[in-house]
Amino acid sequence: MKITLREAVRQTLAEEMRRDSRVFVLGEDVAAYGGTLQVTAGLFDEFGPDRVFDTPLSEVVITGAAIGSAMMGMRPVLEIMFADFIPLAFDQILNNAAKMCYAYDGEMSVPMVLRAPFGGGMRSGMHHCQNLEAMFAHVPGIKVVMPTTPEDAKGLLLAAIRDPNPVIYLEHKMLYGARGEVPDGDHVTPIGKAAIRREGRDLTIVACGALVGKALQAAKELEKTGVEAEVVDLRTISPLDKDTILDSVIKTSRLLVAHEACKTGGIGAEIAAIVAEHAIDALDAPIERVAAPDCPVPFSASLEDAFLPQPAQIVAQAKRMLGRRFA
Amino acid sequence: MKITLREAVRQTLAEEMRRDSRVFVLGEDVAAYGGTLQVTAGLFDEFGPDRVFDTPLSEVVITGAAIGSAMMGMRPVLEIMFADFIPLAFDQILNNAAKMCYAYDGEMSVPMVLRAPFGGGMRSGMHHCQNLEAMFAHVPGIKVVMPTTPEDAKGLLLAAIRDPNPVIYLEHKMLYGARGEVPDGDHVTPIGKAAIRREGRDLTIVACGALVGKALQAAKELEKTGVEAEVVDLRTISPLDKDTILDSVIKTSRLLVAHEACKTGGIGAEIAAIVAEHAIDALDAPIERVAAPDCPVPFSASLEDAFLPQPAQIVAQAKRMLGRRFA
Amino acid sequence: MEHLDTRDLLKLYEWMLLSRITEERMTDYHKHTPLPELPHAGIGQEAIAAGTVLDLRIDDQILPSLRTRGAFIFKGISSRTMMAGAFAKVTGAARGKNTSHHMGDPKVGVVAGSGVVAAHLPIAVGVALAAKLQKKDYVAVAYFGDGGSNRGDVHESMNMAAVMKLGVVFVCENNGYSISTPLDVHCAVRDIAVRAQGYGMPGVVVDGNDVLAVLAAAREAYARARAGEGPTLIECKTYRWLGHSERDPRDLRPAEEIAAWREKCPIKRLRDHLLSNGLADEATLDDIRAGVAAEVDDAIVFAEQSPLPPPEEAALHVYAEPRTDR
Amino acid sequence: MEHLDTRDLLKLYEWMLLSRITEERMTDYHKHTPLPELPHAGIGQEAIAAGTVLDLRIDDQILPSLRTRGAFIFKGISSRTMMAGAFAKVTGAARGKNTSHHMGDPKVGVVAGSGVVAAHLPIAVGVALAAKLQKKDYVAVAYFGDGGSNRGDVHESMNMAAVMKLGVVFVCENNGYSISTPLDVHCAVRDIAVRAQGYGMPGVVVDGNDVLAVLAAAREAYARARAGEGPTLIECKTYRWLGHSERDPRDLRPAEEIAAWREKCPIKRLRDHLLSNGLADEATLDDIRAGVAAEVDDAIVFAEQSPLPPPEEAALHVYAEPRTDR
Ligand SMILES: Cc1ncc(C[n+]2csc(CCOP(=O)(O)OP(=O)(O)O)c2C)c(N)n1
Ligand SMILES: Cc1ncc(C[n+]2csc(CCOP(=O)(O)OP(=O)(O)O)c2C)c(N)n1
Ligand SMILES: [Mg+2]
Ligand SMILES: [Mg+2]
Repeated sequence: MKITLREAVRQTLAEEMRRDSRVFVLGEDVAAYGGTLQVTAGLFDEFGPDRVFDTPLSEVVITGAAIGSAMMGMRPVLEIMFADFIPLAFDQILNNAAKMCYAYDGEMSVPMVLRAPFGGGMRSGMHHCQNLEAMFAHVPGIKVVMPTTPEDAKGLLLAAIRDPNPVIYLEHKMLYGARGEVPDGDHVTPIGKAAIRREGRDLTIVACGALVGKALQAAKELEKTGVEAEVVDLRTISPLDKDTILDSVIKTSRLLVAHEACKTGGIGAEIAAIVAEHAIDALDAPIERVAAPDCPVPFSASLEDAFLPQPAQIVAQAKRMLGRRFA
Repeated sequence: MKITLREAVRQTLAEEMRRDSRVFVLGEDVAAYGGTLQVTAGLFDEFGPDRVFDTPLSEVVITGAAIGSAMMGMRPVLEIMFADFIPLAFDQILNNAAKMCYAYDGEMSVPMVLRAPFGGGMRSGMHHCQNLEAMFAHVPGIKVVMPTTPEDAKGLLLAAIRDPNPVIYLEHKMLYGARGEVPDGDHVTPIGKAAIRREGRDLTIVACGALVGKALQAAKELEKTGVEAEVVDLRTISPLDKDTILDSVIKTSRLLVAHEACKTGGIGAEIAAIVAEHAIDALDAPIERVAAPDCPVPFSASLEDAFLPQPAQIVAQAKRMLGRRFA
Repeated sequence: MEHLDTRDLLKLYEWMLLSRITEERMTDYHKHTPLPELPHAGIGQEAIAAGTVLDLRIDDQILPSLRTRGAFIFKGISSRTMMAGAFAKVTGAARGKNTSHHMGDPKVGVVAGSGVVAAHLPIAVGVALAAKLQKKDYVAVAYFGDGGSNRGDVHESMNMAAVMKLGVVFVCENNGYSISTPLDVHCAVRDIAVRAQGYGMPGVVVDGNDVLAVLAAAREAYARARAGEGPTLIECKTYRWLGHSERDPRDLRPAEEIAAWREKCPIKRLRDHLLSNGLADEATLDDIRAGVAAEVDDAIVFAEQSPLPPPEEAALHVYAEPRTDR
Repeated sequence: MEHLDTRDLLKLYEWMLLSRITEERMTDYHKHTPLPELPHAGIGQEAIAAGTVLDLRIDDQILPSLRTRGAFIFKGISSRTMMAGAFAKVTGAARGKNTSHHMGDPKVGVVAGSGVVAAHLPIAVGVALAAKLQKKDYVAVAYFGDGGSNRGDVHESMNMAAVMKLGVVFVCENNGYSISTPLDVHCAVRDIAVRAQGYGMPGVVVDGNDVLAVLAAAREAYARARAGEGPTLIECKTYRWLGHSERDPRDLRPAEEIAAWREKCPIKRLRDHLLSNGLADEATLDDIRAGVAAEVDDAIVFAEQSPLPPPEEAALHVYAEPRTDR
């Protein structure tokens, strides 16, 4: 049976809470209300106020509380209402969560999960739409995942909760309604493994979040002109799956990275750098990035649609790259 | 007369405060105490408590106070005691300072400067040594500069104070004692312009902060083996000076980026990506990065020295790159 | 209260109605044609914005919260601009780049807010700091909710404003809920105002549905602020009639509680006061309502007819160009 | 005070001396051979750590500040480890990766701190939350300074601990200065403890140089915390004798102020108490001092002789490996 990504997150939380009594859910309005985007709906009814509870509107302390309780053996799953608010707790993440293991030379760990919806497309304005994953990827000591299918939403959430390290688990708002089959039982998607969503020989498109679907649309479009694009869904932003990326690029000789974050300093830069270091000889074209412009997310639909990277840009960019064919 | 970088910052602040009555200095212990690293020493005596004052230990509100007062026509120069504490105010920077101009469609600006010492080498432990510039460079709406000479310390500080946009001005702690001539008068170093510190034809080393000096040392070492390295000092981290970087790489055909921040997601990634996009055909070797490992900054000297990127690594990496000579 | 003539009272009445009708029309509109800007109506809370804005000068700066819709309009943002903003049209806030919820306008003393709850309080401190450094006496009025009061920014802002004696007036719109979370779940005290003692500034509790009580407290706070005596925290007890937003999946508040508070309508209360004291007759008040309704109708037509912003403007004005005038 | 026998008093005396002599030796040492870890001595403030740690169990967790050197040792970190940490040796904190200032040790209930002032308070809330969820009664004791009290983290932590009735004991070491900034420049109230009212928790002011007063307040707070009645804020008035750190460019504090506080030495005070009440004789106390001095001497030799960490360990243990046991 196909379920939505939102539902996959919800069901997986419930399953893991049943399995492991140390797992609990905290955040603003996550209990009886079920979360602003209804991802935790129903958990309170099943697990009660000791396992699912509302916190004050205090991003710093709720993040610290997740860290501290994780250090004492609990398995907190914290919801930050929108990823745009994670920067409020950035010190806790960067200077506490990420550094604890090292600060104890491995004698301590922080097995927490910070879940947050993110991304544009809902016309919610510059403070509720950002793609901040690249900042988190520059923080050693944490992991960052970004499921794009209900199956991976489950698999990565299980992996994240069971990981002894702090994991930021990012849910793109426009993917909550995405439907797909979800395997029963202990289905774990390993952190650090990308997925090839479509095989192709002419060009590799590495994408994440909302851009995976757009890349697949673009690939379909390109197919009409005889171009076979391979689409790699990162799934994990940190640590990056270098092997899958490099293998694909070595096969196709062309790399286009697509993400919704603004271009400068986005995760596309790191991917380009990895390829330029390890597989430059394999390349037959410049490495290109399709990303949002270096700009806040505008509110109005006409502007937001212009701002968000679209399949047509991927198609056009891919064609330019293949037009060069200088191999 | 040669003065230190610390002294250059101090003198420039004084000069600009004399010239522009809107400029004022705020921060923790910046007044009579002169700042923890003594960068503002003496300003309080000259300008008094209305122009130089101590704040509570409250990084969020002091950053907000700089933003708000800048919006009302003042020219705040805020000291954050160590750059490691900027993440406390990251929401203010990312969601307020950086977005204000856009939020008013250009009808408002935030002419503030946030100064902070940063960087390793002083054995001060994981919370007082970080290089976080790449995170700031991923924030559209702010600028980020990093002087490495007393001359640029003056030039970039004048440019930063006079810029209508928020500028993060980063001072590497190990460079405070660096000496050099500083031009008198209105010496402005334009934001967004890198400097070629050494010309060379064999390889381009793009560096920033403490790595500029280390790159120059490495270049001297390389010279002994007949290798002429060109050393580019970024000076501005955001916006990057693409032209200078590309011109140099097109000339030398090899790029090595050196920075003290950890490798993954550092500014080196963006530089590599720019070159892989715009000058890949010019390259005769993979793009390499010499950077800190993905790890917090360790405390003990033996570990910190191993952690910090050193000239020898640049030399070794450069030799490997030139060994390939497959042009 | 001194210096409060009937004209002022009628203005307050008109303002509150304008806020009310604006939000009623927005939420109604949203039910059939979803607005790009999700309404978060402050219906029931209008007295707070009205009572705090009345005494403000054009150079005073307000920093409203999501819920303080009225404050924008009272301070001088036109109904047309506000409505066009909610419709995300080019004639709205920042040519469609920003929501009307968080818009700013330097011409009328409205400082753009943040979608991050209470993150505008530090900015308010900076505004008041500028006034102090410029030796001027404009004030900064910052609105926030009971939920927002638990953010660290609030603490840092109150402390710094108090110790530096800055002219910030902190207006807490305590409507008893932070989305679905009741006050007693997010905070162990009943009165946010008691926190003022911890900063060494006055903290007062007023009936937030009594516009005259709000006005009186604001007047005192502004006098203090302008005299360089520092900030004040005014806590206004109130209630929102509608859900947190028009996308609220459920309203967990007791129906009787909602009903009881609807009885305490601040507009009806002022109307009764005006009528029973013979300060206005029904006809005058009905005329005012008709005028306000016409203004809102006009704003909606204006918003509907305005174009969307041209897509090519999306990435403009991220950075300010160097200017010589400032 | 009940349950306080002479043995406990002598332990307090020994502890305070141990802290004092450790820091004296560190600062002296630093004068001729700079230590990698810049000393930030808490000399003069020893009664706070001693009085608050005495009643703690091994499973209770402390979260010390930079200034609370004694607390680490009293809770169970050996003098050797502490000193080797200050020397940045492999036998110190985290094999030289961390400073001794901020080290943690799960075996003795010390939680690693942050170089970011007061950023450990949210962690303390999490520790106490875990206790509550685990239905255990261990407590979390978080130390912070008057300067740190103005950080937003403190506000959020106190509010959440209070409303959730978590067993956090907040110990404010109010020494009147935040580096060079006096209390009245960074805060408009004299007693940080008044802020407790704003969170609905008890806030008490004690003489931080009277170890018995500190102990009494801590005992009450721990009883509350263990009983599930929630947090307490204990403000200890004290003073640091030395500069903020051994790299202080200048000490702006009045010489008479420093001199007056040196008179209020907490160790001398307990010594006088012991002697005048006939609870110990000079010889016993001198023996204790000699024992402590020997312990510190040994720690220094140990630290000096320990090797630096092997460079190849620099990037180890950034991430934890999956474990099956937790
Ligand atoms: C920092 C932050 N956290 C969470 C949110 C989501 N959010 C928006 S309004 C709100 C509740 C605010 O409650 P309150 O401050 O009482 O204001 P009210 O809505 O009642 O007027 C929340 C949690 C946000 N915008 N910013
Ligand atoms: C967030 C943050 N800001 C600034 C500093 C630098 N700093 C270290 S200690 C200190 C003063 C702390 O004063 P207080 O809290 O009173 O503690 P005390 O040193 O007096 O014990 C400052 C400003 C820091 N470490 N963290
Ligand atoms: Mg509320
Ligand atoms: Mg202090």
